Amino acid sequence: MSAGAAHGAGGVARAASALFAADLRRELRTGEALVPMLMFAMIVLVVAGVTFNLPEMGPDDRRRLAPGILWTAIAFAMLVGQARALLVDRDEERWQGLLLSPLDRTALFAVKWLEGLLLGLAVELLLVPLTVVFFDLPPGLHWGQLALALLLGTGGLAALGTLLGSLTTSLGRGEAMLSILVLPVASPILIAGSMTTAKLLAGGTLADASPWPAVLLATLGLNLALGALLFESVLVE
Amino acid sequence: MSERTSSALGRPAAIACGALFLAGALLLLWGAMLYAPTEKVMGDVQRIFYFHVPSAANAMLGFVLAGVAGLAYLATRRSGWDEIGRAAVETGTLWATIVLVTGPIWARSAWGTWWTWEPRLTTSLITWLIFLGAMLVRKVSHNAEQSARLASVIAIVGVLNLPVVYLSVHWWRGNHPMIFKRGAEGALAPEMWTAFVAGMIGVTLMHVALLYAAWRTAQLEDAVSARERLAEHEENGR
Amino acid sequence: MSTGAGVALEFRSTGRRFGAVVALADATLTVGAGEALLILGPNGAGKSTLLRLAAGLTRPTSGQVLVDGIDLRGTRAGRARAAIGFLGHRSFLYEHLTAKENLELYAHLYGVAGDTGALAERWLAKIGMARVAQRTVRGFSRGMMQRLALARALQHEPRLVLLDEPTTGLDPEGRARLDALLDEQRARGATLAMISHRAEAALPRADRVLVLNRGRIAALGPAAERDAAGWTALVAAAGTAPGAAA
Amino acid sequence: MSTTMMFWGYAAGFALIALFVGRLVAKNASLARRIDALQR
Repeated sequence: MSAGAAHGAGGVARAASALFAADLRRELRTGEALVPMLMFAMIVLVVAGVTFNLPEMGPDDRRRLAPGILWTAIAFAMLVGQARALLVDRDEERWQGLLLSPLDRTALFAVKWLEGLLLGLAVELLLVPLTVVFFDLPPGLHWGQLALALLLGTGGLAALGTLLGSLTTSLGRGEAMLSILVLPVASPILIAGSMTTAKLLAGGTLADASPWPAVLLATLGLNLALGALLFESVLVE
Repeated sequence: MSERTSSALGRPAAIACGALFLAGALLLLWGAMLYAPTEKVMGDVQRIFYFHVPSAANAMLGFVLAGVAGLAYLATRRSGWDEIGRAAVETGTLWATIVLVTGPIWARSAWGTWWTWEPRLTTSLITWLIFLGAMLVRKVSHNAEQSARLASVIAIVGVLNLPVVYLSVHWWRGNHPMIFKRGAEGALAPEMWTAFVAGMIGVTLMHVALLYAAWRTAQLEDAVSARERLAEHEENGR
Repeated sequence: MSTGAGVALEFRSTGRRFGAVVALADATLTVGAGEALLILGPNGAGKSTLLRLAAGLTRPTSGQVLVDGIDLRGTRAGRARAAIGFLGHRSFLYEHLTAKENLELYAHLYGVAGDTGALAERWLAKIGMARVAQRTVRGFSRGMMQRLALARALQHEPRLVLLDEPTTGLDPEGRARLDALLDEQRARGATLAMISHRAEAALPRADRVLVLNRGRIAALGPAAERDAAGWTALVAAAGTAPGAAA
Repeated sequence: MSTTMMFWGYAAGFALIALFVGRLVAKNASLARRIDALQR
């Protein structure tokens, strides 16, 4: 009942969507986060293909390897993209302007999280088909369920990336520091994501992958809650 | 601040700390080396258990304390809480390191391999990495207030994610038969239980002594840098 | 108690330490609605910290800061922040958005009702930047950024206007526009708290003067008490006095 | 073998503790130096 206070109920949404639109416009004009993310994700796939010697591999081995490589590519691309996006916010000293405004800090976190999530999903739109092609996976998958699993896992990564990314950028350090802080904490997401994806790539369903989809959901909820609660502490001195 | 001797502890406290540490160490070694019987299958290496497991418990204790201190710091912004948090992350990391070193030594002897992706070891490794991050954040910032704030956030995020890390690693490895059940665990001999409890108390006493010393050092560190900043300030004012 | 309707900004034994360094020690201060306060002090006296505390950009380590009677750390802080217009050392502008887009974004963030586009255009004309409304902020000069930041801080008609060295980067024409804007803010009844190192220029628009030194209030009195040279001398004296504070 | 490994386990653990204590002592010594410098 206190949220936003200065805004009416619709006012918070209007302010948040104005911020979202401004960030989107910036991204469309510069491509500063998405372009390096796409490049990075593709490079991870190619490097994996070369180092694991994919052409020599049988279909079973390829299928076993694919989920891990997919999630490695997702995780690192997210780190690169969020570090970029949040670093620009810092360089232009915009955090302060946003904190100054009456916009509720939880709403601020929500907007930045949503942006991270959408960046991740945009990368996956390219990355998943590419993985299927590179790893020569059978196309008969539950695509909708795969999309849901990716959404949950990417959402959890985006929540950690938003909270800890705003922290590393306030230190003036970029991707390396963010990786060090995010990846260990994100290990449940990476385990659950790979396990779920493995089942789905083998033609199974989310139910077959139990309990991993539940872990994805739980980590998403936990990290969103932590982000919303701690975001102000990271940003306000 | 009143005049302090050129040590964080002062002589009486240093002696008390040393005595506490020594008592803890002796209790641990007595239980593990003298009192406990030799385990039939694994032999003497099983005695690492009396050191390894209490170390893991104390690592967790340190990290939970760091998380609580972090929350308190963020709420009050009083550097006293940060001093506790700083000390607790340091000792927690020490015990976690010991877990990671003694674990493989045991594994090498008992199972013939240095590393297994055994759930408890894997969890310890991940935990250790999380809290190294919390220490690293401090090294990176030159602004004491900022590093305190950020280290608090990492400690909280780390501690609250630990249960999920623990559960998921266990489920991940859960389908495999684990050798970690030392014999039938319920059938731990009574002498072994006594030695285990002695180890638990001993390591905790050692931890308390180290934690106190690290805490006082952190306090002294803050006090000294405050006076240095003040002196600097006065020099500039002139 | 002391928080009547007439108080726009109140510090209740507010202190702020950064680690071990005391930036502001136990400040108690009320600024009445419609009043104009000029803040003076040597470098490192805590002026910017005081203003940032008032804007909610820095949290106090002790005491409270109230704006319109609302604690900036409380659950209704959003309502208080809506009443504040703050101009600091940085512009807080989006480099890749145009001047007009920047103003519209901030208008939305502050929940300004009505046509934000028309509002932005009106303000761009006011600061003499109507011509560059559609240009992205990237590449603007320091003075242009400062003008735009000023519009960003004032367009939502804040009841409490906080300005940290607002003349920075402004040319004579920009300073004239700033003076006009300040008069306009006062005319509509806004409360003003302003840091300035140019006492002689800022003094005519101030009701009271606050002198800070080493995080403490060294003097607080009616602006008319001294002339500009007198206040400047007081600041200089505070800067050299051996820590009466410590 | 088993006994040697046990020895190394305890030795490594206590070596780590010694390292920690050593670092703490060194830090205290350096803090003491800084205090002395301040008082001069």
